[in-house]
Amino acid sequence: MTTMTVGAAINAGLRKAMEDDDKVLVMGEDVGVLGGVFRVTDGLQKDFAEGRVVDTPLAESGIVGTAIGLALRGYRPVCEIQFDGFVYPAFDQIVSQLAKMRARSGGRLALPVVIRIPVGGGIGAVEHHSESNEAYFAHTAGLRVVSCSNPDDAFHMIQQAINSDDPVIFYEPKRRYWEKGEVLTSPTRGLHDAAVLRSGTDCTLVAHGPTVKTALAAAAAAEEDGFSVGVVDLRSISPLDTETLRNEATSSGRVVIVHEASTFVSIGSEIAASISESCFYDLQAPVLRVGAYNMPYPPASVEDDFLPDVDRVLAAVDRSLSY
Amino acid sequence: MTTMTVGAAINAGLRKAMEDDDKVLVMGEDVGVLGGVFRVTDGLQKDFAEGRVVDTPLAESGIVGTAIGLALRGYRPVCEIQFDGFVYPAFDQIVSQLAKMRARSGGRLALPVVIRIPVGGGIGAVEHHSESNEAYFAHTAGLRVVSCSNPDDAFHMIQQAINSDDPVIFYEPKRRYWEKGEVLTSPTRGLHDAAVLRSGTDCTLVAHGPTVKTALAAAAAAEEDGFSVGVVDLRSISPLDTETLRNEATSSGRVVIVHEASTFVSIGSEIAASISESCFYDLQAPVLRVGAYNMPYPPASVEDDFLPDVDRVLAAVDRSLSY
Amino acid sequence: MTAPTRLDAYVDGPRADSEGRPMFQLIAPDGTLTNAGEQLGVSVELAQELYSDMVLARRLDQEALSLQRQGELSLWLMSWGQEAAQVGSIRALRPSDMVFPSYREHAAALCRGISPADLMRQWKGSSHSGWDPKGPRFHIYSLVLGTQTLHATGYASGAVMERTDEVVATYFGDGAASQGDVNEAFNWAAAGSLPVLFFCQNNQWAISTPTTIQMRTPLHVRAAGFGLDAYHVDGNDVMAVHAVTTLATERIRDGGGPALIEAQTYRFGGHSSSDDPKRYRSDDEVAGWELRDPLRRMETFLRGANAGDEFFDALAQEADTFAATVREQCKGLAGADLGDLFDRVYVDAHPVLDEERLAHAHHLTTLGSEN
Amino acid sequence: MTAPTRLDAYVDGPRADSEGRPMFQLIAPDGTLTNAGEQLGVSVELAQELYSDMVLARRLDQEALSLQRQGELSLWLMSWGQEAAQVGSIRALRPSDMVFPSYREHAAALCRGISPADLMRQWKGSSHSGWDPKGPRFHIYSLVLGTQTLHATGYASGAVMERTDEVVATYFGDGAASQGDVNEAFNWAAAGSLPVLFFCQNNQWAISTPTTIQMRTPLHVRAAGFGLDAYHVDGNDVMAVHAVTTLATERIRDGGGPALIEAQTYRFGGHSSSDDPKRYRSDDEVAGWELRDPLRRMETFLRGANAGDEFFDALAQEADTFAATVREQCKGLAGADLGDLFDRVYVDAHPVLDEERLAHAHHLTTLGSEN
Ligand SMILES: Cc1ncc(C[n+]2csc(CCOP(=O)(O)OP(=O)(O)O)c2C)c(N)n1
Ligand SMILES: Cc1ncc(C[n+]2csc(CCOP(=O)(O)OP(=O)(O)O)c2C)c(N)n1
Ligand SMILES: [Mg+2]
Ligand SMILES: [Mg+2]
Repeated sequence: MTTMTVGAAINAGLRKAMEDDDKVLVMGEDVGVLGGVFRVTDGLQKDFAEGRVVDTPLAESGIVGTAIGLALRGYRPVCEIQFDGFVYPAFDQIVSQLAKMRARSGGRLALPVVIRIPVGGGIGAVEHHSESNEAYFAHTAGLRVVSCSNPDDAFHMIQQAINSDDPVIFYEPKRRYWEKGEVLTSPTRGLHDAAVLRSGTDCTLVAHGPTVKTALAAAAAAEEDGFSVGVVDLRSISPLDTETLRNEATSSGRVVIVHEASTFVSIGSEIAASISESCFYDLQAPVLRVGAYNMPYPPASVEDDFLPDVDRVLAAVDRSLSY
Repeated sequence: MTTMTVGAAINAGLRKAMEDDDKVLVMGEDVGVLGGVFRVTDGLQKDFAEGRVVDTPLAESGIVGTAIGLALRGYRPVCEIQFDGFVYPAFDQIVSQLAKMRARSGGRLALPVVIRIPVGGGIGAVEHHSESNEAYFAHTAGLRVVSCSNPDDAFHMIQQAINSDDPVIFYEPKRRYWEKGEVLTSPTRGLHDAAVLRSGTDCTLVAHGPTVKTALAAAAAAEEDGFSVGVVDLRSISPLDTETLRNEATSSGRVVIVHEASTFVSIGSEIAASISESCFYDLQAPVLRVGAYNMPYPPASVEDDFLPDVDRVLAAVDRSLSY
Repeated sequence: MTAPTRLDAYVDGPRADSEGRPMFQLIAPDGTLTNAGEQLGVSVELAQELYSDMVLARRLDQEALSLQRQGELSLWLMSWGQEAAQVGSIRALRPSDMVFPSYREHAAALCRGISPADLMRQWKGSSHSGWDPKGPRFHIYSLVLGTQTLHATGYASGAVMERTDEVVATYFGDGAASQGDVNEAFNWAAAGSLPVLFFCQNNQWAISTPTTIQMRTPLHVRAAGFGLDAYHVDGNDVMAVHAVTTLATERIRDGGGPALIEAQTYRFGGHSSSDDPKRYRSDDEVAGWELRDPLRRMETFLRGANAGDEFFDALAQEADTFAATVREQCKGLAGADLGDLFDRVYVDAHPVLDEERLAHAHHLTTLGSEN
Repeated sequence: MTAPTRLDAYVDGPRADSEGRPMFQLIAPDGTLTNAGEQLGVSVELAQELYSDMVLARRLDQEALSLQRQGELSLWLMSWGQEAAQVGSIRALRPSDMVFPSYREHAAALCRGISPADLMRQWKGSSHSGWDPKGPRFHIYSLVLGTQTLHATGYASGAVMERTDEVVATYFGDGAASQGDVNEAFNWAAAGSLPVLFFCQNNQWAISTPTTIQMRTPLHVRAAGFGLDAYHVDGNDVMAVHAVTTLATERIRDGGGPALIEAQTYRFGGHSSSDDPKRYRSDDEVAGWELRDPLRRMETFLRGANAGDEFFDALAQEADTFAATVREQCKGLAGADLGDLFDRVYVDAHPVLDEERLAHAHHLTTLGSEN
């Protein structure tokens, strides 16, 4: 067990995966000498052969498209998209090719490609650098979508994602890159298992990636006011660990989902729909969603107001409890 | 009042819009001499100046990107995407530019661009030609997303979409292009109003575009079995007419959503989440969803099994009634 | 064949001006040798092989089209007219060279040993693709235009890492060349000096859109600008295509980096069995191209070169047998089974699909019991 | 200035080979006239104007960078080193010519009358863009690389429909040139013969990625392949940039179709205020380019051309005043108000946002009452 930041944990996980399997490649814009704009791939090019850590031309469709070609040849490419808002030029390659290749080939081909995306707001960035676009990929059949929230998961989940024979969109919580935590030697959970970080009898918060910390803070605050509020870290967005969600929802009877993305047609919608269906007789209140207002991510000077914070989460918990 | 097909009604609506405003342009692949692969723009290039009906190079990002440039100059471009599965190369221009330009410019710029997309399955087509991708655009703040299901709406909604100063994704139900119906001289509703096609006291079906007909058939079949099942045609997917949905859900107490898209993180998820919240005390059963299985659209030989049909809808109604 | 150094003199040349290079030809439309053909010589044996390939490919088209008319296929996209471009190029590759086709490369696919059944199942709606690419080293068809050029480019970068002397070939059309992906692939392959052969069948049309709307300069001129080794060939002259492809692939194998071949050809039929080309192009234009039919010219050449009736008779018989096979294989194609598909979306288990597989099976049972 | 016919002789030339054309220069790095400069002559008056623009632009960078260090700006992307490329080109356009910049075109923006405040607000996090494009005919910055080149292309097709003699200019970097969108724009503009001027500031780097990774041939060679009228210029020679842009735009206005200018320049600073360029490039490289500093060369030239101390003193004073304005304007920039933004997403009313506006306002009230 060692202590490291989320960013360093992903770096260590990549390194481990590259050591374990020489078919693992890292590719993307500025991932080599620079080590990526967040330094997540720092030192990898130096320590592995250059061909295994590739600075690519500046073209996201090209990154994913060539990664597909490499995967068809037996490699396991890990692509970095520099910022969430720059994944869209690759959308066609992701949605029509990466996601569908196995089905299109009648199950003959597999594309073990990982696409790493630093996601979300909270770092004072300019436009297109703070987006939460999980819903697009979660809605796309053929992909797996995961989201880590802490160093231990960061370290293990990146390796599990690389080991997956299916394509995985791997979200990294940008504003949590520098947060420290303990990393265990072996993984405690599978890639697609949710984690119950705390159990609650009054209400359950469901979060993933950057909002897990917010949810934990809100739960702690609620506890001071005498309420028992649980927190589930989804970890996997597609597939969802519906069993864990159902169990927690059933036992608390109240659920509030917290994510940075806009709520309209979102992961929150899916969880609310699914829990409302599976726990119909057990819910004391409707499932509530706390997320972005349905507008493009605003200028940084207002992002603190915009991002779901403890106050907005607690307000939703109050509302839930009022039913 | 005249009778025409859905395809002809869109053609007539485009013609009317072009006559009314010479800033309206039609552009896309094969929309000129050929009149589009579905002949929706048939005859327009002949009857208007060539510059107003433009056969473009084969590049969807180019189509949307240049339409944005034209809109910045005061035009109202109507872009045709040849098939649903070919919109993804334009995804970045749609999501980062078209949708966000107004917000990015602090409300100074407007982009009155319409993107027409023939959508859905049921015509025995090969891969990429039968997709239902409304959820991607509905999740995108800054866009409006509508879906017509009959000739009257086709005729009026395309004009309303063109008149909108905001960008509109306009879905056309491919397998209904050849169905006939009456077209009134004036529109009966606003672009974003849902239509209650029949009221039901036992259950309400919510559909849009191609599945409206399926829902109506299911409701008729249920009536024969003695159940009063209503049908709401959403018409607008973003924004949703939540008031109408709430009213119908409240009065019947049971809702089943029917769409061709996969259900995971879908329009159905959003409607289920929203109704479950707003009608918490009024629902007799959880909101159920009938949609595609979460796989890429399958080969045509199984599409009849794959598409939500009357049987699957009735099974869901049964399930709803069993609560 | 002649020494490549000799071929160079004919094939290389200026390509920067907007007109581009004249297209290389060995056999003229009337079946006589061109000047280059005279100088370089043409192997009659090879000509017979390639001609046979073309005849079978055309026969597949004819049969498939009539099967479509009979309702046995939902759709068919003809390679009719483009046989020389496809056969000449694929036969110049090594069988070990990987190929990423678009969707009209039936003639090339047949040369790689892909069966008519496997070629037709996609267009019958039985599956989304027909074959396992690993055997024939021929990837499944890509219908989203141009996407396959990036897959080829990535695949080729693997070849460089492994220090093989493979060439990775990719086919695409004049229309597809307007897509961002294709240009990203040109650039990526050029910047990385990757062993990719970009093969454009410029059949003059992208559905109803002529090349004049797609581009200002010939594609081989554009390609040269990216730093690709670029060639211009008469795509209806199978010997010329073969010669140029041989030269281009030799240079690629020698480490020269990627190349592009622009083959001028013509789509004799509609874009697909659903298209009516009379809506957008003139009979005169078609008639003009018919004079340049790749098969007719080779037949005349071969008859002139004394390939006897025996050869043609044997071939005609082979084609008839093949046609019967095509019909039989088509009729034997079964539809898909939705239940099977749930297992073919992901490699590893997936709870959502597992649940849906059960729901679907349950639904079928319920339906069955109701009826 | 000299007659364009004279300039042609220096500017046009072969560009097909992988090396491309030599870059056009009027003033050498040491401030002396080149051979072309001698022959064609250089207007000292124009030189003074352009030099003044450059000095102010550099001053903006210096001030903004130190404001960023003081925490007054979140981020700053410097045009430092690229002043000549920007000033020389924008000043050769007509004020009525629309411009679609990327995100580093502060020097160009200043020439279009955009205030420092408007340039800085985006980097303070106050807004996503600083100005209304209609006045300065300068579109808001585009941060998603290359997207603006298609906007420019569409805008230019409107100019053709309206039969104006506008030129639509768009700026982008060497890295952005690898994007599909940029290549689609080259092709689209060329195929349609649209009045677009593509202006690439090749500053040798895309963050840490050198141009050698982006492309095999110089961009002006690639552009010529698409059928663009392509130019290669020393982007650190403001007079040469001005002359080449003047020639290119005249040809565009004459109906010659789109052009591309590749300006060789250098980003003296990091990619942004957050970047540490020492991680990926050598001090030697930077030192080499410092000898080619666009301002220093013009100062030497102007001193040689007898622009007196008066001119330099007045300019220094203007720059100091300007610097004070920059600081003042920056500190005066207010943050945004989230409440206002709900109205700026759609033109027409939108129920979801209406509801959220109320929810947000309500939330603020509740918070207020709790505290
Ligand atoms: C991205 C994308 N856009 C549109 C289409 C629809 N479409 C299919 S084929 C075709 C024309 C292709 O022309 P070309 O590339 O010249 O190939 P050809 O059909 O002539 O062989 C079009 C527009 C598509 N398949 N993919
Ligand atoms: C589509 C997209 N991908 C990635 C980025 C992140 N990014 C911002 S600037 C930059 C480098 C751009 O280099 P270049 O085009 O040469 O312009 P320069 O910064 O040198 O002016 C990158 C990779 C982006 N803004 N947009
Ligand atoms: Mg073609
Ligand atoms: Mg650069």
